[in-house]
Amino acid sequence: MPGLLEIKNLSKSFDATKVINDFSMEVTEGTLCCLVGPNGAGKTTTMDLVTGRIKPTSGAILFAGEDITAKHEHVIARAGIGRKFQVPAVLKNLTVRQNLEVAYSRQTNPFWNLFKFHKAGLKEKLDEIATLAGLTTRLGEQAGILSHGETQWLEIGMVLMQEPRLLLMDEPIAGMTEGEIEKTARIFKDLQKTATLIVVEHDMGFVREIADVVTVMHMGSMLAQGSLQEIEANPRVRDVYLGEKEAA
Amino acid sequence: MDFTRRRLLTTAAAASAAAIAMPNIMTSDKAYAAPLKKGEPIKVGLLFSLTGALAVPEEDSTLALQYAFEEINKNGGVGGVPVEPVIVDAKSDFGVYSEKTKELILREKVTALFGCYTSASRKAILPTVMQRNHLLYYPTCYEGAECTQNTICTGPLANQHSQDLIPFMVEKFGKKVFFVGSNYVWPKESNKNAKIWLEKAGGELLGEEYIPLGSSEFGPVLNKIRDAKPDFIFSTVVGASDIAFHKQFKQEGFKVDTMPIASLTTGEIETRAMGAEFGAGHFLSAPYFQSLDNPTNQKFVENFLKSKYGKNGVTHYNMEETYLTAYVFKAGFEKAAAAVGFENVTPRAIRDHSGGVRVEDAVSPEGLVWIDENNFNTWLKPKIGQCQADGTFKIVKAAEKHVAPDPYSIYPDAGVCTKDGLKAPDGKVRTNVI
Amino acid sequence: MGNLYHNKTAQWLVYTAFFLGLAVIPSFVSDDFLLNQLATYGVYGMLALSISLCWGFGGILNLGQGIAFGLGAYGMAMTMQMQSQTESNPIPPFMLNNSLDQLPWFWEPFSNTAAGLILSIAVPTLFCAIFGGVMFRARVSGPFFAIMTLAMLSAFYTIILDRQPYTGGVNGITPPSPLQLGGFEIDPYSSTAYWIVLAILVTATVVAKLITQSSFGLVTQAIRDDAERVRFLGYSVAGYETAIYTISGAIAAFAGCCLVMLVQYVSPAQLDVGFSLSMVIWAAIGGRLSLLGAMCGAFLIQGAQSYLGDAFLATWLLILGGFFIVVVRFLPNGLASLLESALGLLATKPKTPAAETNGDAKPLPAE
Amino acid sequence: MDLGSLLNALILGLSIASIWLIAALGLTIIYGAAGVINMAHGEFIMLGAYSSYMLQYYLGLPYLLCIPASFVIVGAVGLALERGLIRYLYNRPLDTLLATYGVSLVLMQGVRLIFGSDPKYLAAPEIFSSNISLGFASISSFRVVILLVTALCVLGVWLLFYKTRFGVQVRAVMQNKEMAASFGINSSRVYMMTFALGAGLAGVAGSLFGVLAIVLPTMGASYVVQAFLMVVTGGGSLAGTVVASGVTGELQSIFAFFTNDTFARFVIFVLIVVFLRFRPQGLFAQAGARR
Repeated sequence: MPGLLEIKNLSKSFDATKVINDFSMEVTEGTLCCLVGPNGAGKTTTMDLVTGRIKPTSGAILFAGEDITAKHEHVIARAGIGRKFQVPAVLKNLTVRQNLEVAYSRQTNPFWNLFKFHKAGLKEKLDEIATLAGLTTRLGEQAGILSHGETQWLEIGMVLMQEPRLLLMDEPIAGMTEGEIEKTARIFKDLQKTATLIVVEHDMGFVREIADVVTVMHMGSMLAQGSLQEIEANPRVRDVYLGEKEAA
Repeated sequence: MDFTRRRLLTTAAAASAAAIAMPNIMTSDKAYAAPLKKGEPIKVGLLFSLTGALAVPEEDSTLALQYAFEEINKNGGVGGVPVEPVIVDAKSDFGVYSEKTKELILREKVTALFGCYTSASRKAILPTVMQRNHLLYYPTCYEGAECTQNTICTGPLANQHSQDLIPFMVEKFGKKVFFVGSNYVWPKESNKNAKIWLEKAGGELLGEEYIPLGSSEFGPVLNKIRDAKPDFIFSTVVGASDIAFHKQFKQEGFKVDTMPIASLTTGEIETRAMGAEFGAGHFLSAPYFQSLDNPTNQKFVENFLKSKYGKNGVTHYNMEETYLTAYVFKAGFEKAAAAVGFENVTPRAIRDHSGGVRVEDAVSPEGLVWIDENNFNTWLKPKIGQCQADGTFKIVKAAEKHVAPDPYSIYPDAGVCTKDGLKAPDGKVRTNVI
Repeated sequence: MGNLYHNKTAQWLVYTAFFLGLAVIPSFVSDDFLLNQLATYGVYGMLALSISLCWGFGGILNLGQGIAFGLGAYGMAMTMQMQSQTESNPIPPFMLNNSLDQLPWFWEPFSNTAAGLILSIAVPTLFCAIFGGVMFRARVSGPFFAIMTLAMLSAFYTIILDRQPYTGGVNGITPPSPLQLGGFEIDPYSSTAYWIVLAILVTATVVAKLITQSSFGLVTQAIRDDAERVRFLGYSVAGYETAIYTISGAIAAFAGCCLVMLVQYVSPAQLDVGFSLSMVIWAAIGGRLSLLGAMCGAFLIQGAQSYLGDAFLATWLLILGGFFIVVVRFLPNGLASLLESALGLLATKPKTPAAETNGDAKPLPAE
Repeated sequence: MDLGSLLNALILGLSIASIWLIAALGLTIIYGAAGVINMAHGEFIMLGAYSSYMLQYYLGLPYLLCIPASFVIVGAVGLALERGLIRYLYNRPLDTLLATYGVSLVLMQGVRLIFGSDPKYLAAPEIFSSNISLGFASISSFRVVILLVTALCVLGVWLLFYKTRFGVQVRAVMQNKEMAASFGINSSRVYMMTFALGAGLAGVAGSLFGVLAIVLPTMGASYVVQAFLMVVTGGGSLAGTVVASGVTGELQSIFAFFTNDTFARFVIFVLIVVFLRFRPQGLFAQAGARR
């Protein structure tokens, strides 16, 4: 059975610099895959490529067997890929409730939405997600005044409101407290029952806790892939990581 | 406002019922000017722009009219009653022209309007003036091709303006001419007339170019003129563009003595703004110049510049034409009052009695003029002046006889403008043709 | 945050009161001039409304609203002009003067009043849909889109000025008699004309208000906030932007028709850059985030221009410009936001969060 | 049509291009470096013309000295404006557009109150009122002056931005304000200086246009839309504006040669819109991050 997401020989250059270099990866449905690698390895660029924010120079991306290479962002999102950004991107001037409501994007056609004032199933879903994200008391606030952690939760909440088949989480736990990190791990594990996740993370502790599969990127290419134990035992990964740490 | 809720509802209901029953409440029979009373001043509206792009010429128009009415009031007023000008600012905005017209007619209930410098603003206010059967004095040259029963014009029409200028220039400088104008109606219509005179004089048209209104880039046009090598240029460029045109003419190396510009617009004001060095040597056709040598004009220039209205230090054709409207109004009003009685004078009555009224040599700085009995434009004598090094104009030719205004001179098929409307060749008469 | 300002019911009540107030004016005002003037303000209100919808709720600053407005106005003027042409006199006089002896093809449909009226709205709306569609697909946004609309406006202005035989050039079109509808002549100074304008204004406002409260409105507000983010939620940003730009253009086209009905005149000045910028000023001063606020801004500025303008003859533009700067600098959401803060201070205990919805406004009626 | 006329049209196109370029140069700097859409740019040009007029009329300063003096005066006005208003609006680009439109209303009406609404006369040395003839081609000497001053200004700006420490700072701030701040660059000061510089360049343009055309309170309005189009088409960079002005200037001259001026303008407006449809980022986009 082919993976839910297949990345085949993906390359991306900006001017003369190759940021992604012949990168291939496959994510099986129902797994939680962690994407790790030193800064500049091309993790976020890969996310950008998958979600259509930038177009690849060559290569193909398949989602559920369908070619989504270089499609528009909204088309890819509608196909079932949700994304949380590295720098939390919420709609700062709208209320928390409105943020979640917008993210509930079952109907995306502008003309239908002109005549829609109540969305079926919204209330239940919104209550559920708000409770999950711990934002029930903050629903009326402007998203712009939330703390960093709350903003992270709101964005995670938004992605969940989208009900995607594949979730891309770019550094979801940055700025969270210990307790929150634990909660996030719990939620991710929960989500895995219904969806597939790719999580970009630096925190190896967190990765250890959640990952089914770990993919290591370096200089725009795949360095290693496998279970956490395999990765930790891989000498090349060690070199790269240690070299990186010393340089920094 | 004090009212009970019930009353409000009933009035609202009654009003809407009335409105639905008679959507066309008003007709032109209603009198829209205040009933005149002997001893009370006659209100007239002065509708010019005092701010914005049109303020340059129109502020002078307001000043000239204020001066004229002060002079008239000092000498006994109109029909024995002083005139009270109501001055508004049209802000160079056609929407405001329209709004102010309504305000003057409907609220101030003036007896006549004096206003506008451009055809566009005139066209913006004419619907109101015509619908209210009111009266507009339009004091500037224009293209004609209009026949309404509610306007009187004292400026030269396109057919009067260039009648002498073109033959004069052809005779003096040569047959080949290039037409340059601003890109709008008046220059194009003026050029159509000019072509007729040019053909009669045996001249040859080498090219015709129109510049966007307000544009100051004359490079391409001057290049075309350089290639065409005409003997003179006939210009209907207006406003700020006109000044840029004269400046660039000289900067591009054109020589005024071999290829002068014969203009319908470049008067004393424009020359001063561009600097006399750029204006000197060019020609202008107009019914009036500040330098006209007659006692009435000398007195007019002296008194006007001395008065508080003469702050801009110059008199020019447009001001003088505006000044004349006050006297045309006086004559028309008095004639109407004699015919129907002072209290019964309406704007329309003034207009109907204005046919043939004269402003005599003793009053008119440009000399005797009178209003045509059919089309209510003005019989006048166009003159040609040449700009001197000091920015004044030297009269080089004055028409022998008065030239008749003919708004449809180049459109004989359209008909003839009569007192009651445009009489088409098939005999049908249409009112208010604009 | 139990701010009454954000209460939907309160908003609708104030809107209703405002329009009821406007509706009864003709019953006590017998001044033809005032009625006509108020109707004209209604047209300006419509324009401010359209800007508020597009800019306040969609985040699209449109400096070229004069295009839709002007095209609507020209359509109406052409319709009215053709009403006064007869069998024996089939061509508008200004065309004869420009040596046209046949009616141009694109004037033909305007001989039929119904077709003319439909075209007056349809053409500008279609233009907005196409222009907006093309621009938004190319992801032209923010200040760039503003400049593009400005360029397009200048292009229209130039071409209307240049094609004198078909458009009347700078003199524009002056239909000699008022609009005839179903055998009735609509006197521009009558309460009928006033109510027609008011009815269109009310309809436009209600439609706009409903749009802002619909799911569509929520998405456009999200786009205003961060268009990039909204794409990843699955919405076609270009589609939404085009739609709201087009709806706003259609309202402006209605305004253009109404204006010509009231003043019987159209000229390229309707497409002047300065006029389109004043629409933005009205909305900005009144409060672009509030439909009613923007409308009141138009009433306020135009009223002041009419009644204070002459008193402060020379300094009027100075005052207007200065006032505008102060509003932009200190009150970016306009005068309506003053009321919002005032009511915010009054609000005591937080109500149920359900009461809060979009950031629409509720300024007091001007009277 | 003969070749000589076409050549003349091409030479004239160069001159038109230089006029557009000098009008847009200040705007480019202000937009490119600070991201401010300055709607008052036209009024800065107008102020330049009026300062030259004032210096000449009241102090009798020779025209060629009026040009740098206008640079200083209008630059100072720009500086004051930046300190008093613009600096509070840097993160609100649409609001700067609106606020500067308010400024333009105030400046226009202010000048009208002081100097009246009638046009003023700005004299240039007699030598500029002639033309230079190169056989079949001919151009007015004043147009050559404009061309030279424009070239000088562009060169100056280029040197300043690419060869000096200040230029490095400006470009650093353009790229990333926070990063630049961490290197000790005072971005507030950089913005202030670029704004003043841009305003000063508008002043230079004004003192040239005053001689070429007319000195009026409303004179700036006709330049601002065109100048914007140059900047946007060019993508906000110096090279972009130079190329955009060059191409549109030539195009305008050639279209005007074959058709007429009004139509030439229309075609150019439409071409620019079409061009930006396919290259919304302009000719040469800024390297600065958009997000």
